[in-house]
Amino acid sequence: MRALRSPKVLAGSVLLLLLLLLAVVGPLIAPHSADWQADRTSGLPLAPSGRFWLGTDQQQHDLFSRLLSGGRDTLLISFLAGMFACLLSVVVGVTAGFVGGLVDDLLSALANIFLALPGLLILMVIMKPLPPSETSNPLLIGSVIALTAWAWGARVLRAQTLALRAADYVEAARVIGERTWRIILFEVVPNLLPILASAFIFTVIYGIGTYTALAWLGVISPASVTWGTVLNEAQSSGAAVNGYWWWYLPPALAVALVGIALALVNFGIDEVINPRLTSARTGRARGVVFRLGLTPVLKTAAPEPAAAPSNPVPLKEAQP
Amino acid sequence: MTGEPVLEVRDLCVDYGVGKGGVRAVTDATLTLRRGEVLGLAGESGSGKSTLAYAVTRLLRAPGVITGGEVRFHGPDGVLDLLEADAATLRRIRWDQISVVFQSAMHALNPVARIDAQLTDALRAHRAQLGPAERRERAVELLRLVGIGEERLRSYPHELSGGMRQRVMIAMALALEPRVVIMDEPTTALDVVTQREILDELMQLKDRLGFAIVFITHDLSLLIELADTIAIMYAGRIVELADAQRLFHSPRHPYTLGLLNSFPALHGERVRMEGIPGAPPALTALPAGCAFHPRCPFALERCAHDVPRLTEPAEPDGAPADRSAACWLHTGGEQVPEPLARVLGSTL
Amino acid sequence: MTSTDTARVVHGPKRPGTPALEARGLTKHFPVHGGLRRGRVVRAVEDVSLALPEGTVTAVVGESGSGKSTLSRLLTRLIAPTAGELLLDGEPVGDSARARRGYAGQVHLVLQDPFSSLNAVHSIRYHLQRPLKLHHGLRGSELDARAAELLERVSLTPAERYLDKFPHELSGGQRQRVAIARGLAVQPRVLLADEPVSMLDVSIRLGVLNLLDELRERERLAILYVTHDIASARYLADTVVVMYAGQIVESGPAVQVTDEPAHPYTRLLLSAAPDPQRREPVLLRGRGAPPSLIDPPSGCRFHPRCPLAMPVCAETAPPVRPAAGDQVAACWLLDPERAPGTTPA
Amino acid sequence: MRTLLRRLGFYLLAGFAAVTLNFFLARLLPGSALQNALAKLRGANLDPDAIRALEAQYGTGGDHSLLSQYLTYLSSLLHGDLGLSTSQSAPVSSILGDTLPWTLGLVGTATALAFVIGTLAGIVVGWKRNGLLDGLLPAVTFFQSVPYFILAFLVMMTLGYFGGFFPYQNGYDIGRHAHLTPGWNGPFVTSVIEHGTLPALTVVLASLAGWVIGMRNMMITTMDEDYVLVAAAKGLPQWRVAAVAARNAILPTISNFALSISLVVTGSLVTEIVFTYPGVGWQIYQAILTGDYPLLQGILLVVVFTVLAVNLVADLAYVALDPRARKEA
Repeated sequence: MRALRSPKVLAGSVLLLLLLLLAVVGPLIAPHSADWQADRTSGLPLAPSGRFWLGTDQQQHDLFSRLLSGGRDTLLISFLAGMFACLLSVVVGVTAGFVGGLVDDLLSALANIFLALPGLLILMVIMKPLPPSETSNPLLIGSVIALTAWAWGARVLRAQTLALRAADYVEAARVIGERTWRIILFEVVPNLLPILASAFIFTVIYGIGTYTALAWLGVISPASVTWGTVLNEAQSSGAAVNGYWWWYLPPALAVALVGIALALVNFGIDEVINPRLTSARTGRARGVVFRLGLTPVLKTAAPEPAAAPSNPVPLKEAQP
Repeated sequence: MTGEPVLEVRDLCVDYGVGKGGVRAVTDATLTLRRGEVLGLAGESGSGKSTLAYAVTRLLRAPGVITGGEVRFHGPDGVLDLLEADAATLRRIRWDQISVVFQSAMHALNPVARIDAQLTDALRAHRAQLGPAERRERAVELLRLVGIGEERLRSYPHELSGGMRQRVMIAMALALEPRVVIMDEPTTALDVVTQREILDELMQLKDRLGFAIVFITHDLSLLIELADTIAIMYAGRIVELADAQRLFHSPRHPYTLGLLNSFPALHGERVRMEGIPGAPPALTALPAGCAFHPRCPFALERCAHDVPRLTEPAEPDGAPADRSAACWLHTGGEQVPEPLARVLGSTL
Repeated sequence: MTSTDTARVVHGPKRPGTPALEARGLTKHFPVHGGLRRGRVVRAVEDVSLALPEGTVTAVVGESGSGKSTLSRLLTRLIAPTAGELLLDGEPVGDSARARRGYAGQVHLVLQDPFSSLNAVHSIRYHLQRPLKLHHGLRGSELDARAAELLERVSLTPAERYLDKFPHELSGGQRQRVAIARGLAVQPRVLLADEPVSMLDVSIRLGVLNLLDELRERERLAILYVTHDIASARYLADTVVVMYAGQIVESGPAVQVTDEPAHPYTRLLLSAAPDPQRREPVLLRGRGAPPSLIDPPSGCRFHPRCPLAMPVCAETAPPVRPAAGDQVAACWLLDPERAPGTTPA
Repeated sequence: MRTLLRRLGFYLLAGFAAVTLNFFLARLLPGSALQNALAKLRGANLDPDAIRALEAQYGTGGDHSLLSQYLTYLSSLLHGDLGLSTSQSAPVSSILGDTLPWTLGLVGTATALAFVIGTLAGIVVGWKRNGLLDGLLPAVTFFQSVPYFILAFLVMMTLGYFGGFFPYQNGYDIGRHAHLTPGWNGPFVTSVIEHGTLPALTVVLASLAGWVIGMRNMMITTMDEDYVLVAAAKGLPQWRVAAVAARNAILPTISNFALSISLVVTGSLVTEIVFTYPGVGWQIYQAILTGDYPLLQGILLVVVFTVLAVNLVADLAYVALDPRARKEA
């Protein structure tokens, strides 16, 4: 939990919790229901005002209410996609890495093929014909998105499993007669957790982007309002060209905010996975500059060195 | 110990980290390396032996910081304090005057560059007057020096065996005929036979070319065969400094004695040996006083709070000591235990 | 190739009765991956017969690539032999899953690197209790008591201070003691130790070696000590077995083998070993590096490096011959017909 | 050679898998959507031959077995025939021929720029390690964690709509008062560059962070290697020491480039939609709106093959740069 001490990670975690909380209670605290319309006669979106904090769209829906309501499905589905994808990547990656041989060759080839496929385009082809009854099922959509998202995690986990499989403690577990499934579950997988967490975060970022994009493009039309559907309506009404920025900007920022929160949390995970990449900040804060091949010299009388940058003294040409 | 000094280290202190999080890794190290001499630095992991050597060359990595002392290098142009030198001066001296052989040649050779390129890049940087043909000639010559054929010039490191890679590394270190070669466990990763072959070659080259060697190792038994002078380090301090044979036959510091008793002999009666009880301390939690006192069988009361300085011990036969140890047992007034009071018959 | 028609010589300490563990003609050929020519193999271990009686320490000495680590893994059944068999208390070991688990309860391997042989995510308690649960079905408070007792047996006292620690909180020597304690938890008859001290600091190596010696004495374990350090083998072992290029070239009582080596390879090893008492300059008895085990030299595998090689050495592999007492070596110099007048000294 | 052949085998397999997937996707889709499209076509006075061709393509006409359909499909693919677009009544290949240059120009340039700039920046940030640049990393991560099309919206709004620095619609000026003749003439090229700036900037911003961070991390990892310290110990000039590290650090970066290229391409195509850029991405949007499956599938296939081709090039580059990979080969 030392990762939480980093301000970046703390900010990310707080932001993420806040967003999740909003997703849960958003529809309840919204001033109006998502489908509520203010004035059916006017055909022009209203700019933000005291009455409609984020303005309205062409159908006079209250966009603030839509923003609050739209997070629930969006976040639910991207987290589901992240979970399913992680599950898949653990199964594939750990199996490939631990079993090795032909199984590894086949699973790795499969993962590489999925990595080369443009996931979003395939999802478009698959999902376009689906009726709304199915596209509003979070479990289904989440798992279909996961199908295009597991390969990266599987690759990373496979590489790490391959390294762990050769670790001495795995051999030691074999020596005392542990069964293979126990070795995998209790010796290997716990050591994969940081990488798995990082893979999860990236998959959720991918999931939210993909799901929103699918809704924005009108490939899927979920029964309820999501950030993606708001963007879709804005897109088809030419909101960007017409300058209705309050229509598409808030949901876009909301998606961006989720991504940023997750990325900030990932900084903490990175620190656990590879402390080397972040640890050198300590010295600089005290004004010491570390350069490869030029160890700093801080000559002070005090037992504890004070903060003073080393000043390379010009060479006195040595006397014979 | 006749040659004139080439490298003098005075009261060198090195820390890892700055400020509160910092720990002292080397404390008040004082050493002199003379021309053509092999100076051995022995100690266990964390004793500061490598830290000391890399700090001297200013090659110590972050978060290493030098916090005191001076390092006087006696070069062809006079004396120079390496701790005061700027980057350009250091660059000029490096490899030309002081070169380094790393522990693992596997990691010390650039995996994507050919052997000839790695042998000649220092020539290019330091001997601008040499043309490509001359550089290549020199590379061939260097490889021959360590018993490797010209056909290996265009090889990549991964195409060579471990022993060959270490030979290339040594050849590289000698490319500019430096005055000082620092060797950090240069043969630890190798098998005994290969180790012996390489060390034999190295000593012949040293006699021929006249460079001085700082040889860092944890293997004291090897060092005694190899070195002229040995410095024993413990918990960041030099605790004993003496001529190799005298160190072996008549150690003055209890740690040296314990270390010598940790190497089973190849000959003679098999006797049970005990090594040293306990384990080396972590730098973050050094005992007060003499850092060795919790493991020392001869510890005195004062050892727990006073840090002993490296001084000349009073020799039992009254002869000039010409050696030093950091131990309260030898500061006079104490009854020195028999194993630490032996006298080596011949003067060296 | 070693001829199979001559009587097989079993190396190891000579003791009356059935040895705790015996290997007969153990051979391991690893298939070469990635080569264009199929069917090529690395001949890592070739026809090794070894008996480990209880209450003895046998040291296996050799350079890297001599097959000594492969041998310890064959004896632990971590890898399956290409040929040969294992006998536990004189009984051939079965191949069923149950037999394998039973074997794991009898033969234990301590690995070289205590920094990676303990899993960083588990406490010392977990490491010690797993074998107790697996092999002795212990549950509940009994587990804690036994774990504490194990720590005391490897001199980690007071045990309570160590049980809930994690590997990274211990020093290298302490970790290796935990690894040995885990081995003892199994209650094995045979303890194999693959370079157990080479990663440890010099000053604490003897402590671990002495611990092994105490276990041999107190628990009557049959111990196999695999090492590249011939001096420590001489210190600890009853019998020293010297391996070269996958074969045993010499074996015998530890002091005798190191004082009067019979095989030129043993002499080479001894001449290269660090020795502070050495007065005269080293005369290295042979040069070069161990051969490729994919295509080992014909005849005696050591002949290309041997300063005393004769024509016959390149043609026929030497049989194992007695040298002196219990000391045997596979060298033509020991054959009175082949090498008249030449006795190794 | 062996590794290379293996990789080549993989690309053949992957290409084949993509083609097969494409074939079966069309048939797994619920029939109604497809039938609707065909019905629409019939009503559009299309050449009966073309309809027959389309029916053959989707196996709705005759009573061909799945296998024979598959073989027909494969052979037409080999002839460069991607079928007919149902919405534009034109061969998919000719539509792609018109739009692909736009995409290749935009995405190719942007990706290459991002990779080169990102890698160089990563080298500098990694080398300087503690410089101010390191503090910029979280900001850079911002761009990485936001989906392409969201970033496109933000770029369009700030720099396009409110900033007014660049046009943010279409590939060139097609306004009422514009008199541009598409071709190699100054005004047109200028207009294309102007219109391409924001979409390209989006792609660069979105993908840059990945390269910077990847290369920085590899630099830092590599700088911990002894051979980099040896280079410093040799007294080589700073830039030569950095070059030793960079030369080794770039190897994994090339692998990563290959891994992430499909995400970059997908993201770039979506970016085109935001900017109504007349490339392949915009065609995807059109195809979705009109339910034009042949077009969608044709695009899918082209994208897959492009990604595979880039992967192959990256593999070749890796083998060329790493002698250890050559040895295995």
